[in-house]
Amino acid sequence: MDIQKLADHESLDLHEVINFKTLCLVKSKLMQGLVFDQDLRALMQKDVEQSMQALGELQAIYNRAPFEAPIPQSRPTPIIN
Amino acid sequence: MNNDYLDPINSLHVPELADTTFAMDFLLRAKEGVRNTAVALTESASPEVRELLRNQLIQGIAMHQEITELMIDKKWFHPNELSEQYKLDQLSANNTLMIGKMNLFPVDTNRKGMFDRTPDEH
Amino acid sequence: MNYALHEVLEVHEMAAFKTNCLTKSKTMKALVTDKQLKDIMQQDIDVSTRQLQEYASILSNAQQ
Amino acid sequence: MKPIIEKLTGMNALSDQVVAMDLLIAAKSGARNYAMAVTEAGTPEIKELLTRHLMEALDMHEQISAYMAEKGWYHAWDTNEQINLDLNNINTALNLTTL
Repeated sequence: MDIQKLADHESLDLHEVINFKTLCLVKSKLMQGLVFDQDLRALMQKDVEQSMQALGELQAIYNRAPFEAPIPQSRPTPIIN
Repeated sequence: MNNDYLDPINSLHVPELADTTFAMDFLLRAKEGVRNTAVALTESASPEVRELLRNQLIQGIAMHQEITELMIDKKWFHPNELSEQYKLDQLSANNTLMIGKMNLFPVDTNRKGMFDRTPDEH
Repeated sequence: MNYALHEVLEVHEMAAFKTNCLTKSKTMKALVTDKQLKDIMQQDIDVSTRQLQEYASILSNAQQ
Repeated sequence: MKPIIEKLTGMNALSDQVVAMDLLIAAKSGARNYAMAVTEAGTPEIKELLTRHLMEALDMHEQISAYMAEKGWYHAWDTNEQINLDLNNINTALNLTTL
């Protein structure tokens, strides 16, 4: 047993959490351009900063998933032409 | 209000409407985040993963609290006065239904042509 | 009462769940042989007892 | 006392393993229920209480899963081994005589 690797089930849950966090981060970032209230905007910015930190930490630990693989430069299947 | 998205009468109260919607979205995301993290915690076995998720769970709960307080403060959310909340719910549902009926993007939204080559290729 | 309705309902929900857990832990502890497991269960009983007392005080506050 | 109860109730399958599993599932669903409840609470007092209880449920879950892993009743890192164990448990449960 390789102690560095994560268990299957926790890796799958990390997958869920990472995708959710990514969506949250992008929403909090982009919605700042749409909100009017500056207090709300400030709180969203705080969320962006916290989420970036959290996402970085999650990525670092996700590296140890049993199905870890080399990361390509961009999405493998282009949608244009 | 009418269904013409270019009619200036429709821009009345838009800031309040927009902010309540975005704040509600933010609140729901924070809520779901806490729940997701807790579920992931009960599935994790590695101490490092548990440690990380537990910290993020605590942070998530704190963020949820802050959003709740902000929304109560701004009168966008009334957890203690259910009939106030009821009015808001119905109003925002009505307004959103109206937006749903608008023809917001009448022209073709395919912008792929803007991305198909680098500037040097011209 | 100064609590919102939905939180009182949540507390009620958790209290019901915890009552169930405590009852089960208390009865099942008698059937367990392993010392270590007995200890963990006793700990669960202690913590659950305290938690239930806390719920009871909130719920009685919430009663009008 | 245990053998007597087992004889009386026919529950000699109610081993420590089953009890521990029950405790694990209770801790797990407890933690999930708490997470739901925390995000419904608005009053700081109730929220703090529920957050504390959530952390306690997570501690209990951690403790009981470590205990079960130590006993070999829970194989977090070896899915195949865990499946074998599950199949065994399923058979034990299926072969239980009902009272």
